Amino acid sequence: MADTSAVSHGHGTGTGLSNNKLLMWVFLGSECLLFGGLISTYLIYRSRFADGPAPGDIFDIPFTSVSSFVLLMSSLTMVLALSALQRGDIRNNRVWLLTTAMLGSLFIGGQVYEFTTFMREGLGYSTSPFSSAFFTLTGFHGVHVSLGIVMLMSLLVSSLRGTLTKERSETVEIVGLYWHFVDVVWIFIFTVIYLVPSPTT
Amino acid sequence: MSTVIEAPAGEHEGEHDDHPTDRKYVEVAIVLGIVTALEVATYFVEMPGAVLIPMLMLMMVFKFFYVAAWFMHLRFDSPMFTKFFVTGLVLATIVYATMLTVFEFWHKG
Amino acid sequence: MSETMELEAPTRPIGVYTRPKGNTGWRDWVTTVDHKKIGILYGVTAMVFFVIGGFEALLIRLQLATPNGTVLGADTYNRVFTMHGVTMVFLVIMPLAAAFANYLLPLQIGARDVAFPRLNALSFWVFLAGGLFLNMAWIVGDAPDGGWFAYAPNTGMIFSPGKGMDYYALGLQITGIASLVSAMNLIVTVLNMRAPGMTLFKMPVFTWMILVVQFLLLFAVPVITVALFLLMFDRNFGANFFNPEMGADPLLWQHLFWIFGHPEVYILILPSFGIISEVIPTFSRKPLFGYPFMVFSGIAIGFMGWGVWAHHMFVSGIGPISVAAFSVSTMFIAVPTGVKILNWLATMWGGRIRFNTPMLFAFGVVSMFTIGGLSGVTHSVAPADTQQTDTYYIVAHFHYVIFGGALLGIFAGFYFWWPKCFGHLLGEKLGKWNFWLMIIGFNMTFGPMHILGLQGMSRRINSYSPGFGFDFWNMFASVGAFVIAVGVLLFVINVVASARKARTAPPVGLDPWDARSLEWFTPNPTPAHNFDEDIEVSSLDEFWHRKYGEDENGKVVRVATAEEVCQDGSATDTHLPSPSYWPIILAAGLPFVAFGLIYTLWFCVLGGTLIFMAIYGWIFEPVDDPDGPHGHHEGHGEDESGVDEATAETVEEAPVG
Amino acid sequence: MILKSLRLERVIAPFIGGLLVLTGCAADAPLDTLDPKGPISRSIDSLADPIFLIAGLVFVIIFVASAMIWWKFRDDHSTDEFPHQVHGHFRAEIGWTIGPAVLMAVIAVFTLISHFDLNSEDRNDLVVNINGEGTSWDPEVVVVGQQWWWEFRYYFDGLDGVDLSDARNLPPADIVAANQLVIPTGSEIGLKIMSRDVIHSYWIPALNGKRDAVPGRVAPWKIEAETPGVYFGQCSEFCGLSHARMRMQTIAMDPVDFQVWVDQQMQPAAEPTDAAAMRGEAIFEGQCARCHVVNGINDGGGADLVSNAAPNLTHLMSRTTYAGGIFELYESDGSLNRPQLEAWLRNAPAEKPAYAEGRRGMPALGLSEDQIDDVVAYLLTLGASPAMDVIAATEVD
Ligand code: HEA
Ligand code: HEA
Ligand code: HEC
Ligand code: CUA
Ligand SMILES: [Cu+2]
Repeated sequence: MADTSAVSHGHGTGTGLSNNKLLMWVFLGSECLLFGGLISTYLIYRSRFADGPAPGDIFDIPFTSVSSFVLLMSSLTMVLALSALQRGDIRNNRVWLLTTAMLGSLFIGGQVYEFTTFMREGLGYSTSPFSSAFFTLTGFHGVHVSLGIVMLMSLLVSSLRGTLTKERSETVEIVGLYWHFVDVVWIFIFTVIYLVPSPTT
Repeated sequence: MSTVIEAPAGEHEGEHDDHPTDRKYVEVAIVLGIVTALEVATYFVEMPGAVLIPMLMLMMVFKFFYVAAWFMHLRFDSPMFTKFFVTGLVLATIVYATMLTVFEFWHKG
Repeated sequence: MSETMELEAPTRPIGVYTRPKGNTGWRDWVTTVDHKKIGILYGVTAMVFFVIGGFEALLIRLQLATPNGTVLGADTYNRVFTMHGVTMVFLVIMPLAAAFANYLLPLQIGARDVAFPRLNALSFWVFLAGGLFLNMAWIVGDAPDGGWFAYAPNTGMIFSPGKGMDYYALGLQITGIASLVSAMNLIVTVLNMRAPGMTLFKMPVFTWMILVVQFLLLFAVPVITVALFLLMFDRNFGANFFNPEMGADPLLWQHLFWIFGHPEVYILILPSFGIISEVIPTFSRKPLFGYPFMVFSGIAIGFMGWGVWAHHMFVSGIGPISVAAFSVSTMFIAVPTGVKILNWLATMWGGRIRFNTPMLFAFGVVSMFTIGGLSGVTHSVAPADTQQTDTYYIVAHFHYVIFGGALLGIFAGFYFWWPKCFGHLLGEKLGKWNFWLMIIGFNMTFGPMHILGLQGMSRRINSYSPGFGFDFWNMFASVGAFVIAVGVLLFVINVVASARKARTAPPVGLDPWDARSLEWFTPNPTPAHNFDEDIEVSSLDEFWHRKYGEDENGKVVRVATAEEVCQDGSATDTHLPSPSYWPIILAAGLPFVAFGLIYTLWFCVLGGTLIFMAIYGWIFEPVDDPDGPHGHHEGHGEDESGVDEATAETVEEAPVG
Repeated sequence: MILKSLRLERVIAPFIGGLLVLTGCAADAPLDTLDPKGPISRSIDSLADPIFLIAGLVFVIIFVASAMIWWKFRDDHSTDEFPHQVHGHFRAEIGWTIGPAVLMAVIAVFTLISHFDLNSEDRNDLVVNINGEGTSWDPEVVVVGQQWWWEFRYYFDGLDGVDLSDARNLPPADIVAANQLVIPTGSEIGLKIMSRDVIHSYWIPALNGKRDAVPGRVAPWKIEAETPGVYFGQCSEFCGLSHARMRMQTIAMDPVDFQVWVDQQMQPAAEPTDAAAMRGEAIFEGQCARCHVVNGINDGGGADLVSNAAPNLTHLMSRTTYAGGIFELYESDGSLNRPQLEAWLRNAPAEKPAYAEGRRGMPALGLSEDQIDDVVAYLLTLGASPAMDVIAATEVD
């Protein structure tokens, strides 16, 4: 989305840093406040479950642990994809990009499953402040992951068309930053929302 | 804000040389996996909150920064990136922690 | 759609992939990525919104001129003051600051353009889309009526069942995207695009203040984004964030809004502080007193602005300890702001001041903002504020800081940089009338509001009864509002008249004010490519220092004329970023998505398609128009490190925020 | 030329004028914030006054400096030499950083002292006679805001056992009044402020600052009046359509009068005897009782409204204003302000904007003129009229 393919590795910029990468980091700084707001909202409302189920009643820790693990490992594959491209190893780059996208999709699949299970157990979006906050927070995260998957797939298409070359590994790096950030947010969410004991009815 | 912007130009040219190897990445991932396993393990072990929560927080913060340092390359990339990210992070933490404090502890009366 | 694109892209770009070439007429304005044109677009649009917001203000004043006013019904009145506040804050002051930032910031750091010219265009069009969308609410007859800070649960579905608050939530969401994108863009620009030799502490104070503002935006906008999302989910998808019946706490909204809202007021004021920090030294013929302190106090204000939000909630019931903490933290904001005021005074002190119109306005800021700041300090005293809050005393405070601080500063900027943008001066005589009418009208309008407020007049009331002692000063204030209107009208007349006069008069020359900073190295008006060649910066106020030196007694002597120092704008081989259709198309998609969320999801499909198209078009767009003229890559800027044909055509992919 | 004559002093004239008026404006401004009528508001005032003064001093300093700059340092074209180029002065900077900081620190100290004092509770029990028995009452009143009027609930057994968690479903109270809070003079009265719908703000400037009524929360607050009188207030948090017409009064009575008032309010409504009033009662039961409570006729139950409550009318006639404290119930001679009351019953939303169709505010009930006369006759039986001096004091004109 940025114009500055020219300055791809930042030679000649004031800081010696690439504009695009700087842009992504600036953006991630901003995202901290976005997720911070959603997480705080959740924390304020976690014990306000009205007549509906409480978080402690319905969270399925083993299941979420697995999907958290999946997302964590997708960070590994992401970084491997980048490292492959930096070596000029286009084939492995594609493999790892695809794997990352698949792991991401698996995570999203898990989330869809979790959401439908919760719905079946009586936790609708409108059930309580807790339910609204929970679905909104994890939903926002899910949307971020999904956007990441779209970006990964675009990279893959680009690679298949032969335009994702070693010289352009920065693009992968930037998508990677985004991906890792989304992962890091989940590390936070997983601990604070799931593992810290939640109120029960 | 001033702290964020001080990186002298062109100092980090060498960044590409000391990128970790894939092997290192896998090791990092294994460590992360183990810590995650430990985190999950707390779920199955009875523990008073006063022990559990600090422990969980510690592990979370560790994972958080471990990913940022290795996978997001903050370890060897320009410190300016770290500064941006950490500024956002610290600001968010302080501001929202204050808000939560106001909500949880100080709202009486 | 995307399918075909992906297949075509690797071959030579054809059709939509070439970048628009038109350099004339409206097409040029629609597709431009030139920061100067975008700045002007921002300025013109914001001034149109200013007239709308001002018209709303006049309606308010008409209604309140007499007790039991009948000009507006209660319902209309509530819509009018809500839209007045929203318009003035989000569609006038913020974009006016963006206008100056866009036009001047690249010039002041000696750059060819901003770091991401297309993103820059996107910011403007998204802002315009948001502004039009918000005002569309008038046309469908359902303007928001919950006040500009939209306290829940009054703005929820039960108490605001109309569509008005949906327009509010979604409209501000859209303008928020604009602010965020432009904040990221300008931060990268300042960090990466400065002229050689320009260290951070050689940057003009205006650039500094804009930089601080971009950081505030960067971190504050996501907070209101969250708040607006929650509100929207409550209203449209049955969420329970602000519904007390389900156990939600309405104070959550207040916290989120004001965590954004207080940094926001510094977002409004700091650009103006930056402007007058350029104007005052120029017209006092002295360097800015205490430059590093001016910079640090600006940064300090930016930081401290994060720790005081709950002073808007002293009576909300957040508990005595919180109130105490926020009361004290608020007080200390007076310190860095005071440093600024006193440094401006010290700059003027001992100067040889030319009171041209820009200087008059800057002088007005120093004195009028002080009044507003001091009433702010009286609010920060929490016990006293329990009597003041939600009265006209608050209305007086914030109009003094916003009108007397932000807006007057922006007018100073207009008069100061008009020749830079348009090649001719605004008329001095009309300018002075403009100034005096505005400042008198302003004091007539808002001065008495201190009295009204302390006499107990609540804000946001569409009528008051006789017998409360409100009658006289309300009438007085209403008359004042029309004096302001005449003042603003004179400005408009001045713009038209001086443009007409400029057609026959000789050009303004290179350096009409004997100015100090980098933007004056270029001819007036600034040529499309900005600088002919890079400027080696060796000191703060580089332009001035090239014109003047010191003799052995330390006296200032002229060493060069402006003609000798300035560039003549004749470079023809510079390579400029090509225009693009995609920013406006992408922006156009957003209101449709918003309409979709309000009315029928089909609009979302339409809007989504536009956005999707635009993003793909954007990504596949070649960096240059391959058919266009190619300069060699000189100077520095985004076009610097040789773009070869292959890179230019490849997919430029970076995550979309 | 006119510009020459527009000097600075003309610009600041409004302020000087304003200050002059400020000092003398109390007489005709019932909401004046600088005219305290009780110890609480007085302590706010005595904190605020010096701060206004300090602010005024800083203002004067800055303006004198500005004026000197304006006259002394303007370019008189006498020379084209540059003035001395001063870049800054470190000690001056430190000075004007520390100076204001110290000043603010001093203000902060006084602010904090006053603030915590204002948020402390210093209530003494009062002895009230309830049903002939002396009862010790911790004087606290529950204040409930709703669109667009206030309710006041007195629980003489104290609030300890009273469940205030749901503002829409409060336990029955000993006295339920609307729009006019009646308190005894000379005692600190605690308030528990809450809301049944959106956020409102309870504010009697002469007695204390304001405090928001936030749905789902109970905000403690307090007021105290020194002398008997009628003190005016205005809802001061924007609460929708008729926010402007959501006013209130506090009527302070000396303890003896207060006891009389309590005795009267504790009585349920008496059955009417006059024929018109009896017809009126029938209409009331048919039309009005679905929202309004008249103790002795219909008790409790929720109103058919979003807020679940309409004013309790048992002692309507004991008030001097109604409908959010905006209409006067009596003429200055003490007779009923009949045209206004009839207009209200004819078409309330025309008198005071409301979303009646959205079940917020009182609807137009389509009563015939005869029915209205009957209802008024009935309403006239509800409660004893207030003292003449209270009626007189309610008139603001
Ligand atoms: C441009 C915007 C702007 C600016 C710069 C400010 C600046 C300040 N504001 Fe203001 N404020 C608003 C815009 C702004 N405000 C708006 C829009 C609202 C209302 C929102 C709404 O409710 O709709 C508001 C409301 C508001 C409130 C809430 C009032 C209420 O609703 O109850 C408070 C309370 O503390 C406050 C305080 C301050 C303070 C202490 C400053 C300080 O930054 C001022 C500092 C400046 C000075 C003090 C003057 C110069 C200093 C000196 C000359 C040095 C010496 C001085 C001393 C030692 C005292 N403001
Ligand atoms: C941000 C900047 C800003 C600016 C510049 C202004 C400018 C003005 N404001 Fe503003 N105002 C706010 C921000 C601003 N306001 C905010 C945030 C609120 C709070 C809203 C809320 O409570 O939610 C508010 C509330 C507010 C109120 C309180 C309403 C209430 O509480 O009930 C009043 C009352 O007098 C008022 C008056 C004015 C006036 C007279 C001007 C004047 O200075 C305007 C001058 C401009 C003009 C007069 C335009 C000139 C027009 C022409 C020359 C052409 C004329 C055109 C035609 C006739 C078609 N404003
Ligand atoms: C649907 C509900 C509803 C019905 C039915 C209704 N009212 Fe009301 N009434 C209200 C509400 C709500 C108010 C408060 C309005 C306000 O102040 O904004 C009110 C206020 C009043 C007041 C002023 C009370 C005060 O102290 O402020 C009177 C008197 C009154 N109503 C009389 C009547 C009579 C008589 C009838 C029947 C003929 C009636 N009302 C029917 C809802 C209702
Ligand atoms: Cu109730 Cu305003
Ligand atoms: Cu503020």
